[in-house]
Amino acid sequence: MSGFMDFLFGWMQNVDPKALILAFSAIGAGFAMIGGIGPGIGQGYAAGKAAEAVGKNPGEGSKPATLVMLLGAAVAETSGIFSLVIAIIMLFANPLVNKTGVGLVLACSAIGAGLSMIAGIGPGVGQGYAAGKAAEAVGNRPKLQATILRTMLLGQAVAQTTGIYALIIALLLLFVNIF
Amino acid sequence: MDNQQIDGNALILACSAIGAGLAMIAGIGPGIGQGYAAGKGAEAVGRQPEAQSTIVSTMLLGAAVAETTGIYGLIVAIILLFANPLITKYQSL
Amino acid sequence: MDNQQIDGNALILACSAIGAGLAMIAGIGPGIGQGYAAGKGAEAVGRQPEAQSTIVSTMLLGAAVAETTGIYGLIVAIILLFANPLITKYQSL
Amino acid sequence: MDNQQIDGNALILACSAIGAGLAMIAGIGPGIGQGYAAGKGAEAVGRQPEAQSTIVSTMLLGAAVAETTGIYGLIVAIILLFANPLITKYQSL
Amino acid sequence: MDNQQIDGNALILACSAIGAGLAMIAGIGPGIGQGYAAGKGAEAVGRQPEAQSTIVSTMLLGAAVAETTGIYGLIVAIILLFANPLITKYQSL
Amino acid sequence: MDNQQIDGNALILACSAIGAGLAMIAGIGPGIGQGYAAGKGAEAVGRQPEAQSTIVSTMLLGAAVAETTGIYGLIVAIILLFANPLITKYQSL
Amino acid sequence: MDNQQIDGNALILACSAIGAGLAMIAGIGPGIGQGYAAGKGAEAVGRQPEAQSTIVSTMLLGAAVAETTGIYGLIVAIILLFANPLITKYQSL
Amino acid sequence: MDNQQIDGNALILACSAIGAGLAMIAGIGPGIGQGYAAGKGAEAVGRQPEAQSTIVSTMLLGAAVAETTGIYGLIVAIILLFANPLITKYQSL
Amino acid sequence: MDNQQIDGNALILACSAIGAGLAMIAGIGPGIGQGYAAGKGAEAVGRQPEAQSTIVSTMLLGAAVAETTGIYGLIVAIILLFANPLITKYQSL
Amino acid sequence: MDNQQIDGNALILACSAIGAGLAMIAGIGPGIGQGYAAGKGAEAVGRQPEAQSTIVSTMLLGAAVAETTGIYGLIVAIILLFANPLITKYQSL
Ligand code: NA
Ligand code: NA
Ligand code: NA
Ligand code: NA
Ligand code: NA
Ligand code: NA
Ligand code: NA
Ligand code: NA
Ligand code: NA
Ligand code: NA
Repeated sequence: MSGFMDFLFGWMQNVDPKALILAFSAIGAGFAMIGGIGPGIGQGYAAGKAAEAVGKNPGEGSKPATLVMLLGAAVAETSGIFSLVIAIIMLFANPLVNKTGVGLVLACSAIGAGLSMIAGIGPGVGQGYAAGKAAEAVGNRPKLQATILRTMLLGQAVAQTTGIYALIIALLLLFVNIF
Repeated sequence: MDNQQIDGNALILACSAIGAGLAMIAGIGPGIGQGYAAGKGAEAVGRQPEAQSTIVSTMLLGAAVAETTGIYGLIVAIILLFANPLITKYQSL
Repeated sequence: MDNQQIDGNALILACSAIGAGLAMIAGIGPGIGQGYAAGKGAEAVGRQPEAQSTIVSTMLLGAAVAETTGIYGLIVAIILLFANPLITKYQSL
Repeated sequence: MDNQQIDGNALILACSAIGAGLAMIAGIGPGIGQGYAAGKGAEAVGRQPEAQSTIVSTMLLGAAVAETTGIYGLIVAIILLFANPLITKYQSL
Repeated sequence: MDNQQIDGNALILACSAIGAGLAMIAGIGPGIGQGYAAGKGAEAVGRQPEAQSTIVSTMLLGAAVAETTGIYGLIVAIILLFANPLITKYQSL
Repeated sequence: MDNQQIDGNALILACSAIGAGLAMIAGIGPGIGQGYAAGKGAEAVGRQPEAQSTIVSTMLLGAAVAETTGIYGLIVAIILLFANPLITKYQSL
Repeated sequence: MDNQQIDGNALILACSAIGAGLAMIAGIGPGIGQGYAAGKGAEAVGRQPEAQSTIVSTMLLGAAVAETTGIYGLIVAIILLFANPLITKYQSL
Repeated sequence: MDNQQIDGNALILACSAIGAGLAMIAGIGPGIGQGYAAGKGAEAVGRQPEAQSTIVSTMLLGAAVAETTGIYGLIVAIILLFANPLITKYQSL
Repeated sequence: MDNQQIDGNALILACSAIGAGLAMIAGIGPGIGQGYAAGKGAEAVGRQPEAQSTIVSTMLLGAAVAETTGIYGLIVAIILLFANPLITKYQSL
Repeated sequence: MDNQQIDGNALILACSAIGAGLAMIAGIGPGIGQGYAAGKGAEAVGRQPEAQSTIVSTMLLGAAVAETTGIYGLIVAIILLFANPLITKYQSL
């Protein structure tokens, strides 16, 4: 076989497996953080909608709109927090390095866990959108705050699921001896 | 711990871990879409509170439809992690 | 079978796992699109509750159309995982 | 055939699996676009129920046009999986 | 020909499979864009049914323009799969 | 020429296939943008059918401008596939 | 220390550079979101100049919330670059 | 020159092909943005045909500004393909 | 120093180049967001020219906030390129 | 210099080509954002032609702000291509 693949696979076999796990954990942590795109977009949308709402109804709409925006944005933050937690686990309390198993498999588990967390973009964007629309609606009709808020939270809960799935897969890859 | 030997099984399992992670990225879609539905639902109940139950049930029906491809991704990831047919195939060769 | 080194079968099956994961990413699309439809549907039934069945059936029809490419991705992933034609080809060479 | 090491055939077939997965990602587009059409269609039939058939047929015509690039991706994936011209080429060299 | 090891031909053909898959990703664009056009077209025919033919022909004209980069991607993929000029070049060196 | 192992020419040509595929991804942009223009054009001719020619010509002018970066990507891909200056450079070293 | 071959320390530090770069990509989100808020804020102060201070303070409050995940990415990158716990761990093994 | 194994020149030129392809991806942006401008321009000339020249010239001015980063990407790709300073640097070491 | 083979220093510096490039991708966000603000600002000054200074200052304030994550990415890239702490760490081991 | 095998210099320069390409991807952002501003500007001058100069100057001011992260990406790419500090660092070790 040619030197190229020999180099590739031979090198993978010669490198210390624990180093490979920790190295790939650095990449996995980086991937995980990309999930943070979601809350950034979503909460920014909520901010814009709330600013618009307080402009339209500065009197009685301002406070409820801001409150709903903050509440909705807090929900939208979750996938960013999930990503951060997974990254911190990989950086500071890496469970893979203590596992028994083939180094390459454990190392790629770190990358898989990080990739999985990218799913968090979705709930972050979507829940932030919901927060913005709810803030707008509450600004227009402050008396309906409870109904609007309930609908927002219900919808946000539904939008959270794929982020939870991703978190579960990441935790499985990091903590459970699957292979 | 002897990790020095990467064999075929190890390579398949390693790439399965990456494949599982990639499959989960599908979850971006339902998250955005259902969040949009949530926002439109909140807006609509604010405008027509008397139609709340119709609005919410339509929103949830649509959101359930939007969930499917996220579930597909989850299923493929679970298959790769727990019932890896590729390893089975490899062992049978 | 001696799996002590990486052979061609292992490489094909390993990359099939990655290919399956990549194919699932298509699911982002239907998730966003159908969620949009859900939101618009919820908005519409709030405005014209009397047209609910027409609105919901149009939403679902459109969502079914939007599902297809997510299904394509799932099918390609399932083929790679369970009926891998690449490994069959390789064995036949 | 002795598959105990990675040969050229294996590398081509392995990368074909990845290529097939990548090609399916095109499906994000029709999924988003057709879902948008579904939402607009649902909104429109709510507003003008009397124009339902015109609205739905325009929505479906537009959605059919939007499907094509997803089909292209599927075709390329199927070619890579089932009628791989690259391995044919390689064998002929 | 003895394919028992990875040679230059195999590497070029393998990467051509990946390149073909990447090229298809361009299809996301027309899918989203034409779906948007479909939605706007459906909305418009609902509002002005008397202008249906003008609306649909404008939608289709615009969608045809939006298709081009998806076709470019398909052409590059087909070239890589069926008329690979890179392998021709390599053979001529 | 003896191609029995991977040489520099093969690596450059192989990566050129990947580069060509990557360059085509630019096509996502014009696809989305021109589809948006198509939708807005369809909406506008529905509202002001008397301005159809002005609307369509503005839409097409704008779409032509939006096409350029997709063409740039295609040109870079064609250069990599058919007139590869990197391999020329390598041969001249 | 013998750097003549790639050792574990080097691999960890090299991948840390890639991880730090990936983590910064999170910054796409706050950039888009806060820009949206800026646009809506500008629109709102134009319409209700008398509410300027309320609008701007709401915009800034929301933007501060939207910044956090960008900060998270920055913190992870800084940890990887300046206080790399992975290399510390590796040294302690 | 004996190219029978991969040398430094080949690696740099091969990665330059990938870098050139990546740089073209920037073209997604102008494609989307200018297409948006095209759509808004078409809408505007439909509403105020008397302002057509002002609208179109503003659209084109804005589109020219939006083109720049696509041009930057093209320039970097052309530098990598035709005037590769990295290989010059390498030769001078 | 004998650079005739790849050593740890080279691997770290090479991956730092990739990390720096990845970090710049964050710039997508501020570009989109600030452009949105620019569009809304232009729209607003057209509607309320008398509020121009308030609108523009709000737009610029919001855009400044939206710039930060792009700056973070630039800072990480500059650290990787000019004050690489990873190579310093490696040298100190 | 004997370049017959891959050395550290080559690896750094090769990855610099990829890093330069990645950095250009930032250009997606300004392209989308400035295109949005162009569209909104065209719309606004159509509605208030008398405010054209104010609208266009606000649009251009906002677009200039949106350009910065694209310029950052270009600068990082140019540094990697023409004044590579990583190779300087490597030579100094
Ligand atoms: Na969900
Ligand atoms: Na679905
Ligand atoms: Na479909
Ligand atoms: Na199409
Ligand atoms: Na086109
Ligand atoms: Na253009
Ligand atoms: Na946040
Ligand atoms: Na620009
Ligand atoms: Na910011
Ligand atoms: Na900027």
